[in-house]
Amino acid sequence: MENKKLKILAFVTTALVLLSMYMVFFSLPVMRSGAGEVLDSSFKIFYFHMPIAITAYFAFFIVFAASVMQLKSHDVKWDIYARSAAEIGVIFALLVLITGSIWAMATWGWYWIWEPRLTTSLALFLVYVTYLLLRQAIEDPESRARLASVFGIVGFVSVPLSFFSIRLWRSAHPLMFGEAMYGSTGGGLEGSNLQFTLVVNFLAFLALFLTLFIYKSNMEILKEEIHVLRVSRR
Amino acid sequence: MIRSLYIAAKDLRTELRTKQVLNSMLVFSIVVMVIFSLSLSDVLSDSSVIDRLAPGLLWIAFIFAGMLGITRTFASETENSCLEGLRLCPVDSAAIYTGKAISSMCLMFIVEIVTVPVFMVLFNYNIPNIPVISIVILLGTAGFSVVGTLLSALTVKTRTREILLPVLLLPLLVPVLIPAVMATGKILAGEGIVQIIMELRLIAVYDIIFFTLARMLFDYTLEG
Amino acid sequence: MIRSLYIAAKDLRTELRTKQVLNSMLVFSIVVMVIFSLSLSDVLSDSSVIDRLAPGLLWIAFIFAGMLGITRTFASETENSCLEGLRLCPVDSAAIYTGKAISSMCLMFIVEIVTVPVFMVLFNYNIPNIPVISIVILLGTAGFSVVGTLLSALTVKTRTREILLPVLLLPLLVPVLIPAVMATGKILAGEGIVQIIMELRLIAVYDIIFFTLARMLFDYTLEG
Amino acid sequence: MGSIISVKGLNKKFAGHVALHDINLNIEQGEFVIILGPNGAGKTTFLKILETLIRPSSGSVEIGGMELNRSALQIRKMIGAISHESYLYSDLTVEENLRFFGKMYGLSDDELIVRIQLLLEQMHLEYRYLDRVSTLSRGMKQRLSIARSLIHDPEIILMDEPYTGLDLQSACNLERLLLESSKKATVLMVTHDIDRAFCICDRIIILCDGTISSDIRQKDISSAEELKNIYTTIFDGGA
Amino acid sequence: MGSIISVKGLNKKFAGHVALHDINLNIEQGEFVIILGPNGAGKTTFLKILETLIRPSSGSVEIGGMELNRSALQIRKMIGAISHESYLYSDLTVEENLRFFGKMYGLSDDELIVRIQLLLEQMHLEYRYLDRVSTLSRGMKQRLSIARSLIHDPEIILMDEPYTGLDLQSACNLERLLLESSKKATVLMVTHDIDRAFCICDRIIILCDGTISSDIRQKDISSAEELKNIYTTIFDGGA
Ligand code: HEM
Ligand SMILES: Nc1ncnc2c1ncn2[C@@H]1O[C@H](COP(=O)(O)OP(=O)(O)OP(=O)(O)O)[C@@H](O)[C@H]1O
Ligand SMILES: Nc1ncnc2c1ncn2[C@@H]1O[C@H](COP(=O)(O)OP(=O)(O)OP(=O)(O)O)[C@@H](O)[C@H]1O
Ligand SMILES: [Mg+2]
Ligand SMILES: [Mg+2]
Repeated sequence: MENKKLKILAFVTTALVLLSMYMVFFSLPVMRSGAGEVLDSSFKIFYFHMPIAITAYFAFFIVFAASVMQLKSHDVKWDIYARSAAEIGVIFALLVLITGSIWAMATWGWYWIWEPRLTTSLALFLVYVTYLLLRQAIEDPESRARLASVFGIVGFVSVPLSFFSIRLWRSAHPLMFGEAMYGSTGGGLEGSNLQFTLVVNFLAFLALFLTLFIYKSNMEILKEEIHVLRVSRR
Repeated sequence: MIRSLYIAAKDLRTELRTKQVLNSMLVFSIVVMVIFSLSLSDVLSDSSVIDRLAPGLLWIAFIFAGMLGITRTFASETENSCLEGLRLCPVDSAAIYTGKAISSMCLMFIVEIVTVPVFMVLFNYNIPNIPVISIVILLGTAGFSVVGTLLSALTVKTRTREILLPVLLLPLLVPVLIPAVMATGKILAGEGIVQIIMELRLIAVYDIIFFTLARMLFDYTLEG
Repeated sequence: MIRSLYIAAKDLRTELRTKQVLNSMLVFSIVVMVIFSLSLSDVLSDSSVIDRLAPGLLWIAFIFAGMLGITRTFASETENSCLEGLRLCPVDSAAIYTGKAISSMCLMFIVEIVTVPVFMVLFNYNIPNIPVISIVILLGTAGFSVVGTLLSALTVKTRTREILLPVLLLPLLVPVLIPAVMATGKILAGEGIVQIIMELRLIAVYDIIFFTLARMLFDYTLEG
Repeated sequence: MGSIISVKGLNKKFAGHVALHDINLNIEQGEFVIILGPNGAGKTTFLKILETLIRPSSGSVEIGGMELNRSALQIRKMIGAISHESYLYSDLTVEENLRFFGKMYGLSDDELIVRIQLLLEQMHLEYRYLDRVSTLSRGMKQRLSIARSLIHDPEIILMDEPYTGLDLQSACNLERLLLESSKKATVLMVTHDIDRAFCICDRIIILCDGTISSDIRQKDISSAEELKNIYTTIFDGGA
Repeated sequence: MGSIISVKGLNKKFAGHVALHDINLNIEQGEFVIILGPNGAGKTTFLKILETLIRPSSGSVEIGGMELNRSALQIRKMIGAISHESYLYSDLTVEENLRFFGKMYGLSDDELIVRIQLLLEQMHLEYRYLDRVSTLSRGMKQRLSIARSLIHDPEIILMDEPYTGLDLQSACNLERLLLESSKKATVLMVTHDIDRAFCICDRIIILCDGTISSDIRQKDISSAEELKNIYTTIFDGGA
């Protein structure tokens, strides 16, 4: 039963990802900037960039929530969720950096500049890389779960920081939605087709994350069971 | 509360007797500045650039010196498993946390009080607005100690703690560091407290959030 | 000699089993770059300045990451007084020294191999002459390990070793650091091996002198 | 139920091992209990659980009628403990160590002066009280550690191999001290020294492979020799 | 002079204290010597000097006919030592610890396999040989530490309170092992356990306040009780 649901989820994910690819590469109309000039096709990467970023935030939120639960209940289950979400989240965060860098190369001519949004996003990525480092450094599973949870809760602080960085400081990184402290507002996406594409991409990456997450945590649960079996046989 | 003061007093007393940590921190903050100036000597001859580098350098010196200090916060408790001994006592872990945070903060302040004048001499700088910059430094340092103490306890039982602590600490400090450097830059450029109110607020919020979180979570770091 | 290889092998094996130190060093070297760039972000937007800052930043990242590694070199021996246990064995202390220097050097090389590409991306750099820069890095790193290992042993018995080591180490490294940064700067500016021969010679001489001295002096550092 | 310590269905698993398995035990106020058992039996683990330093994997422990997890602070106040580690700050002097721990237990300055004076005398450390702990010999550290554990005059004394490193005279001192305190305090002591143990205790618990394999009153056996025989037959049977 | 250890006019001062004062001693090859003495007598300091870990303040020490300072490496090869510290790497497994120290003593791989196998069996640690040292109990660590000290089959065995933490059975094992090795090796053991000591030694040295206050052959006294009496009279006289 469980298995069947999983298969359905995997199938839906594949379909959504394919659909999103199709929409981004073949069915999007030409983008125009506020001034009306045609934007470079590199803008298409936006449809991956932002959903992936938001999904990474979501993954880190799961780490946070699972960490809180772990400390409350001392149940391994939550530890497994936390570490699965963290590992996938780190990959997504890396993808944000990569897509961003590719885009940056196309529009700014550099892979990287040192400005708040990029720096805070890199810091975010590093926080969760160090989260994994911390886990690796602790041998005893019980204290690993406990200490990692503390860090998982504390580390979440860098998520809002990364999100709000373009809204707090004057930044080279563009703002599309919402309003910045220093006045300027994002242009938003004009046209329902563009917005729809973005929504489909969001769903696709969210589904992708969920699928990966469920597979990963199932695998970790199995590992845990094997470990228990091996120990009890000794 | 009284016990956390007592813990802080014990640490500071041990420290002030030998002044080892303090001296090392002082020397280190200066050494860091010198190493930087050397590595970046190519640029430092350029006085327009140096103005813009200065706030960053100052904070880097603080952070690295502080990192040395914070490594010691719990290291002194690991010999003979003293931390376990402390946990045997009927002391609320939040009190232990607060005590440790206070003692590390005090050490850092002392270091900063000495470093700033040295910095002014080394880089021919004149800090225009001492009270305001003190507020920035105070808030920034508080943030540093608050996070540092928690992480110090978090890593104290791992075998590679000397290594793990700086690695975990620095990325988490980014939220304090960015506004602190910005605010310092503005002050050095002659702006007043009104212009940096946003940064100050950010750091203060971070300090408070972290202090509350850390006091709550600290108990879990000591267990087992 | 064979025993020093065995000591190095033990360290590297313990290390490669968990890769803790290695990973931490790697992440740290990147974290250091981030912290620096963040503090200096005001200047880094200026592309003429960035070119002149880059070699310094690269070496600073190496040095701080290396410092983490070198702290571990003897720290792993202090638990349960293992260093004393090692001294019980009929092993020439020069062999212990060489073994430790080798293992720390290996770790640093691995870190550098990963850091350099990251650095190239983050600072939009293109290193024109990989073999020559490798020589510079190799010699510089050797100097670092040679001095670092000696100081690591010197400080291992002091109670504040995590603190004392960096403080002592950095100033002693200045003679390697200056030519290394200069040479790196020249290479990044497109010059060839001929232009940096003087710097290379300086570093090499320093390496040799220090290695010889350290092997001779090492015995004294271990004594009870 | 007047039991001061009451343990029900206690289990402790470490990553690889079961260290304690289904321990049930009641200890009455004022008892002097010796815990014997071979290396790795789980004695230290058991004491550390009572000391609230290790969290049990399952089972319930009540001390002085309070649940271990819920009232850790009150329980800690009741307990004085010696462990394999000395819990001393090597950079503080003998006197500063005692003073610090005394403060942590909430003693006032006046009380402290009296207690420190008394304990230093009892442990024959007066003449070293200004020396830093790092310059003491092993036995002296152990004596100081004992003084540390008794600084707040605890109701429950948990001692893990307290004789370690003590010379003949200090061992006798310790015994005298424990016998005296056991008039009002409850004492649990882990040791491998059956002769010493037999003379001072009321009750002997033998742990083996994480379970209690026997629980004997001292008055039911005639001599240390008999206890030794009981002990060895258990383990020869088991091995 | 057939003495394997010969100490003349040995003094050791620490910052504040005289730890050893004018020690003169000859120990013959194959002797089994017990060193007794109260806490702080200087026993550990004396052994550490023989182990080349502490440099004496003055006086000369020859081991196997070699001057201590000049031939440290050869002397270290002859010595196997147990101290208050375990000298074990907590992050390596039991087997890796032994292998590493074996290598340090220059043993070949083949020799190592045989020695490790043998020592693990003798110390009853075979079943834990893949576990990391940090997961062992205190007594197990002590057993491993003993195995470590014997890995190279040393000619001189220096043991500082080796019974620490050992259970009854392991203590007997250790005694058996030492008696066996003492057929060819010279053993110096510091302990506070007079009963145990008396049964196995040839000679008893009592240290007090850094000087040798008596040096007795075992065959000159009749029982452990007599030895205890001698010991206590010395210190009651002194105190
Ligand atoms: C490595 C470099 C980059 C990183 C790390 C990065 C990071 C992020 C992150 C984390 C978000 C999601 C948070 C949010 O929506 O506020 C985001 C959104 C976005 N990124 Fe980037 N980015 C990078 C480069 C770029 C470049 C070069 C561009 C375009 C020139 C760009 C355009 C956008 C846009 C338009 C959004 C949506 C903003 C909004 O929510 O209003 N990014 N980026
Ligand atoms: N941190 C740990 N991780 C894994 N196993 C552990 C840990 N601590 C103890 N153990 C195991 O639990 C068991 C019980 O250990 P414990 O220290 O309680 O023994 P003990 O009875 O005190 O022995 P000893 O007389 O040697 O001190 C042992 O098998 C030990 O190896
Ligand atoms: N590093 C040191 N600095 C100062 N004094 C020391 C140092 N080490 C030992 N001492 C002193 O030297 C004397 C002898 O110490 P030692 O450790 O040799 O005693 P011991 O006979 O081994 O005692 P124990 O039975 O307690 O182990 C003691 O008074 C001790 O305080
Ligand atoms: Mg034990
Ligand atoms: Mg001793």
